[in-house]
Amino acid sequence: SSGNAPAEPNEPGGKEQPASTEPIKIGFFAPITSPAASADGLSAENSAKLAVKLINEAGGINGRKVELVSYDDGLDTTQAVSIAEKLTTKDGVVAVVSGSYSGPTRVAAPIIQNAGMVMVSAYAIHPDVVNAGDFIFSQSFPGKVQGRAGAEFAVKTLGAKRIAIIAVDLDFGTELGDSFKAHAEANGAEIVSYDKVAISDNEFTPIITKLKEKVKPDLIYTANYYAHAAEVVKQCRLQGLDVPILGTEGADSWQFLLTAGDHAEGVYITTNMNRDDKNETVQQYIKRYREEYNLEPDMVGASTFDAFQVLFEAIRRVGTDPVAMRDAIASMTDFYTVTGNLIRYTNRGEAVKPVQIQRVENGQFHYFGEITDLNIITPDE
Amino acid sequence: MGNYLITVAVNIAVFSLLALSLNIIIGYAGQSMMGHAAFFGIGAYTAAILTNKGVNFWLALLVALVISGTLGAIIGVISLRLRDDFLAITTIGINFVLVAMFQNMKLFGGSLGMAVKPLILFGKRATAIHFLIILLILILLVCMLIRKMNRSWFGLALASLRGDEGAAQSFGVNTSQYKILAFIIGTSIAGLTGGIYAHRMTFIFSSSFAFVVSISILSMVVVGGVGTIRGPLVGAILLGAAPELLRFADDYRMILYGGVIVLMMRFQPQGLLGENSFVMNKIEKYIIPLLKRKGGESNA
Amino acid sequence: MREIVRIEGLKMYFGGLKAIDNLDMSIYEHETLGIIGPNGAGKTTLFNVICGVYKPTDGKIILNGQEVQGSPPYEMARKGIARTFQISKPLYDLTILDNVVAASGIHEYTGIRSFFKKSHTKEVLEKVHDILELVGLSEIEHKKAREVSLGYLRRLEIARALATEPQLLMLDEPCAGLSNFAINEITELVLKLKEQGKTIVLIEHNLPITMKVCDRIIVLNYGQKIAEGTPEKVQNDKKVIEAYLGEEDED
Amino acid sequence: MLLQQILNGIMIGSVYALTAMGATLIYGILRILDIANAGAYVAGAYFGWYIYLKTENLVLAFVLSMIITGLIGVLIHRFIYAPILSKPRILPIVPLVASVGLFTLTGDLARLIAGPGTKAYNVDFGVDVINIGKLTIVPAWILIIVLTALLFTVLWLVLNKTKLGLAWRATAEDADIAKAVGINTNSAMALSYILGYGFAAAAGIMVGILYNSITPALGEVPSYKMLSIIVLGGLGSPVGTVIAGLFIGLVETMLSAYNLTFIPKDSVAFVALILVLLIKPSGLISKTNKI
Amino acid sequence: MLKVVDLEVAYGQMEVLKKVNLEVKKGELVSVIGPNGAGKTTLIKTIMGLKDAKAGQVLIDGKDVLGMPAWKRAEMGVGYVPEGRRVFGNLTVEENLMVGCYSLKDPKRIQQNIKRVYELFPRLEERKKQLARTMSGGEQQMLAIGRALVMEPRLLLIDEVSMGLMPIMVNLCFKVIKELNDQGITVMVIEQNANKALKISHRGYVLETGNIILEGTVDSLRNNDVVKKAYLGG
Ligand SMILES: Nc1ncnc2c1ncn2[C@@H]1O[C@H](COP(=O)(O)OP(=O)(O)OP(=O)(O)O)[C@@H](O)[C@H]1O
Ligand SMILES: Nc1ncnc2c1ncn2[C@@H]1O[C@H](COP(=O)(O)OP(=O)(O)OP(=O)(O)O)[C@@H](O)[C@H]1O
Ligand SMILES: [Mg+2]
Ligand SMILES: [Mg+2]
Repeated sequence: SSGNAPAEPNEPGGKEQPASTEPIKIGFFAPITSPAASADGLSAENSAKLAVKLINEAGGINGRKVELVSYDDGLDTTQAVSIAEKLTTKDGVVAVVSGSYSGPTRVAAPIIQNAGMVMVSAYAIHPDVVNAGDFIFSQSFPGKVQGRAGAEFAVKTLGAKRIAIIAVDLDFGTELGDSFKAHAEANGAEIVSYDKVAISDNEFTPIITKLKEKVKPDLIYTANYYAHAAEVVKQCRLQGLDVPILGTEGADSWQFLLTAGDHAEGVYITTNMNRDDKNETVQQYIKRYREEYNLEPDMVGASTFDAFQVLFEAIRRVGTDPVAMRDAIASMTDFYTVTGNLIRYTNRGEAVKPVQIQRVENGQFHYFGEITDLNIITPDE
Repeated sequence: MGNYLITVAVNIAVFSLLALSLNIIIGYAGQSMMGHAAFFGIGAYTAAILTNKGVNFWLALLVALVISGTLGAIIGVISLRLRDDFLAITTIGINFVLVAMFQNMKLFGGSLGMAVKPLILFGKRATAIHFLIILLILILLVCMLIRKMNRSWFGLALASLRGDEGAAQSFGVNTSQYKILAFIIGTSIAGLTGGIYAHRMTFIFSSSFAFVVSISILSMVVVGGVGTIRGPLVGAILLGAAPELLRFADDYRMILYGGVIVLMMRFQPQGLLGENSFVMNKIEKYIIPLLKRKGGESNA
Repeated sequence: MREIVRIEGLKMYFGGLKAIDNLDMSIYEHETLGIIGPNGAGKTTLFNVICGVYKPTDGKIILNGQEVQGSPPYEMARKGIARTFQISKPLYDLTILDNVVAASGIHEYTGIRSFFKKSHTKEVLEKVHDILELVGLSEIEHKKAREVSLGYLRRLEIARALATEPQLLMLDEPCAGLSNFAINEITELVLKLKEQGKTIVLIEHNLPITMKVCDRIIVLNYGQKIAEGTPEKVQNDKKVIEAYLGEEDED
Repeated sequence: MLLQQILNGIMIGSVYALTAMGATLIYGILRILDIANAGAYVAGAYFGWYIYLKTENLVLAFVLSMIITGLIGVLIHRFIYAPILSKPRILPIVPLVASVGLFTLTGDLARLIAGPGTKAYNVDFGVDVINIGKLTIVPAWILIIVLTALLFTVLWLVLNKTKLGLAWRATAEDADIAKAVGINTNSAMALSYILGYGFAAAAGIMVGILYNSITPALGEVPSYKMLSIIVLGGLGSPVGTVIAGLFIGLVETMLSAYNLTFIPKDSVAFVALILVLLIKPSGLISKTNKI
Repeated sequence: MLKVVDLEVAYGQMEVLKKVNLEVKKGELVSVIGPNGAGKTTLIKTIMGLKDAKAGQVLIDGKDVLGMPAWKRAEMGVGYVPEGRRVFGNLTVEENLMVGCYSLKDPKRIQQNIKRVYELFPRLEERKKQLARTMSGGEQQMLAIGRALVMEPRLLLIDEVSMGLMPIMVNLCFKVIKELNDQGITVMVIEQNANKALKISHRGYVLETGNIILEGTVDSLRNNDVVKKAYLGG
């Protein structure tokens, strides 16, 4: 049901015009002008455009073209609220993709839910996003799952016993770090230190000196975005701390490789995209993204692209009626996208999909392994 | 009015209150307050924590007002010891430290932010329009308050203190007392606004109260016109709506925003509607005589 | 004659500098006391200490039998001591009128309560207009203090001091920067106030004026009293001539 | 470990001092809290990166970028700050708001022109690290120390051994009278901006090399952190800035080294600032009126 | 040396100087007197280049200097003692004097000139390390005069010499000005103490509400009834 949304005359998609040839509008927002994170915003926006372009090249959905209604949220929750209102009441979109971080996504979700419209969040990690209601889905697995998978890999595959965590002091680092810690400890490893670092900080030498000389871990887990992850890696190596380093999807970016340079060799990350996947969808996305933008695709872009795939698939199956779309997505199973096989959605709207382990070899991310154990990759329901 | 417009109006209304209240400290009392958003945040978190615990919304607002006002009083006391630019930076510092606390302490939801129990009014969940009404009433009240202040000895005390502390003391103004009072009034209104904002957003993050927000509030006051009532209102309307108004500029949005502020300061540092500004001079020259001729009387 | 202010063993040191050094003196009701002395003798500092701007290094200031040294300036003002500043301190952004109205509110600045009391009432304006008339500022009362020439700012100082209705009026070089004509006006004014029974302390380098209006003169040098007495007596004091007056001019 | 941590602290502190040096100069002279100086830092880092990309010559990158950024500073002063400051009795927050506008503008210009993604200097120093006993030193650190010392010396000489220092202070206090005693206030101020913005550019390049990464957001942290360092060090005194920078660097390091993260490292500078100001309202270095 | 032709100056809409004509010949000492608000300070500021004129000319050494920045005029040898002291309060006494020497190159001469000022006003030497803003009113006035003297001006503009000075010092200052003038420095002085000013001057002008209403030799002015009544204290 659509909650108690105010009755608006032009309630989107409410009355489906039969066999319309009008383009299908899909709303989208990402942080573009915000200085803080605009590289991710650009990846997301590029991929959104690419997704629309590719579907239109293929003739649209059921004969109807797709049109993107895209906004810049400036990484500002206040603006996100306005955008959500505009998308739901003025723009005539049938569904929304969030290509933004947790803050804007989190405040937009209840508004979109109340308007009875579907939103798929591409990569926001905040656990509360999907709690806004049954119309809100997360394209990727939640942070808890990724942290758990990381711990599983670190302890079981790499045999780590004494692990140091360095996590960014945001929802991203907290979600991943805490769940990693819990699962690693449950599996008998010891978390020998847990340092939170501010997003504004990029100097970790003091922490790393401490790790090297006092804590002496046998693995470092870094739950950071690419810039910080690169710094952790670089500074560890420069200080001569040569233990394995496990990163997260936050490091899944060409920018990580660029900044860390040679020091990145051998670093593992958990992420949702497998660049070595032979699957055609994956390779086509990578190829077309490079062609269109002359940039390397990353996890943020791939996740955004896939959020659109989920919507496209739903529309293809049931048309643009929001309730039907919601039900179609909720019941989707084994839907293969750039970020792997979407096994199913939980009742809270979180995706169940394998967690990829990638490793840096010769300056590129490559397939190293995959966590598919359903006990680990299924989010709490 | 569509929901979208109401939402934008709510944002503007929130900023109007913040700008009006900051103007009491900066424009009337002449104190360099650069961390106004921190008090906005204190109010927001206080009210949110309380209503989440089941306290009545209005009571929570009152407590938010009192707590932020109390903290404002502390800043006021600190301000007595510091010169102008030191005070500016100290308040920036307080903004950072408080945001760091919001970000780190479990009490404030830590880095995950804090969900706020939606406001129920008359048995129904409050929507944007309800908040707009509450905010508009408050704006009206605050404007009346400031107007009253300007005509009272209180206003004259602030003007004296702003003009020359030595002189003010020489005719009996306890400048310390009035500085502190100005801080209390300004910050408690900010706190009250924060409490409303939190319930409007139903979710608050530390970043909504960061230094950049203080700077945008400050910009509104200065762009509109310091030391007037109309100034902060117009500043809040223009800059508050700017993110939406400038959507046409797309990628150049922030550049336009920054550029407009720079140009404003360069050519109209007294603000758009400040005393002696281009617009006000034109109004005085053309519009006021017109009104006088037509209306017969006009208030000075 | 009643003693309004008594100063005992007053010292005001700035680091090693003794701006006032062990000064004893009194100010009596209804008198006009002149304070003169070389530049840097400590006259303005004495005013500042009496008015509470500086806390004295040592010594007592007794106002109407009460020790008041160290009280803040606003309290001293409320206790009835008004002063003008040697270097004018107008409220530049306010009009001349508002400057004086502000000063006339001396007993209204009661904190939050002052919020609820209107400032520009009829009575206040009447009173202020009288004062402006008295010091010759009526014509420019609506000008901002910033737009007014120095001479008028000096008069504004006096107007503000008068607006506080003090029992003791302390004028720091009221005639400096004034034209001859204006000086005469101010002299008249001081004489008039004197007639009304006001107690006045006057610092003034314009000797003819000082001699004309003062009943008694104290001469300071290096923070110490070097002479005291009637104008005639002081004028002929050797030390005063040497340090301050110089050899008599031709006229 | 302690020795290494002290070394780390000194390094971090030097970066802070270096970053704040340009703004210190401008603050010391004009009493403008010039947040736009952090914009110069970003611009300088990008200019330097581009020049280095094209020429592979690091010295050239530093020098050219400093000159270009410095000249931009002159224009900004000439067309924005100078007219603002020449207006009578302007509120002190007006230049500050203008500088915030400028900073917003530069950050987003950098994004539009260079793109939001990371750029890397990839400077090759020949060696990765230098080990002396148990101490590990990264070559970029040596460069930082040298650069900080160099800029500090230049600044100190200009302020103490030339008439310029005095002219600056006089102009800041009363520009009209300064003109009347024969100071060409325009060129004196222009020089202060060349130095202030040039220094910021050098700092931007240096930090870009150290972290091998520049983004449009590079100036965010310096934009406020430098303010606290300037004030902590007293009113725009270069000595004070260096001491305050080192102090903050060391405190931050020790806090992370010994797990004393009860306050976020980020706000250490401000907590220190507030504490110091409460105890000593004139800042760490209290010869406040001298630059 | 200095010639002001049909000078008009206004603050916004308000005309303050209306077609003022005035001349100070080389080697002359000229005083300008007038009531408060007459526009004396405005006149001197315009000559110095600190206030823009609306119309007219200011000629220094025959050259129209309107539009020329103040520092160039200072370099031409114009010294200025501003009204109300305006010393650099956050600089020490000595630094104030050093700033005064800004246009001089030779360090020896700078030392010499500063020394001369110290001899003139020993109080300044006593307090050379004191911040100017903590000096007493009269001390600041001495400093302002000293600051103009150290630069070896050829033309000296003084806005109110005697303000705040003790009688001994007033006499001294007038004596010094006279001496400087005797040494060949051209001086224009604005002064409220018309008696003293006219005594040392060659010629004088009376400025009232923006108009020169009288001019002439000192003797002619001193015997003028208007002047006698309004400025010489009757
Ligand atoms: N805050 C201060 N710090 C240091 N010295 C000071 C301070 N205030 C005043 N002085 C010094 O104390 C002495 C007395 O100053 P004061 O202003 O009282 O002199 P005055 O008698 O009023 O002189 P004038 O006639 O010139 O106004 C002066 O030498 C002055 O330099
Ligand atoms: N900044 C200003 N803005 C507007 N009007 C001004 C300004 N400065 C001066 N005036 C006006 O210009 C007129 C002349 O002022 P000026 O200061 O030149 O007088 P003055 O002859 O020097 O007087 P005084 O003897 O009092 O110093 C006065 O009427 C004054 O009100
Ligand atoms: Mg004095
Ligand atoms: Mg004058």
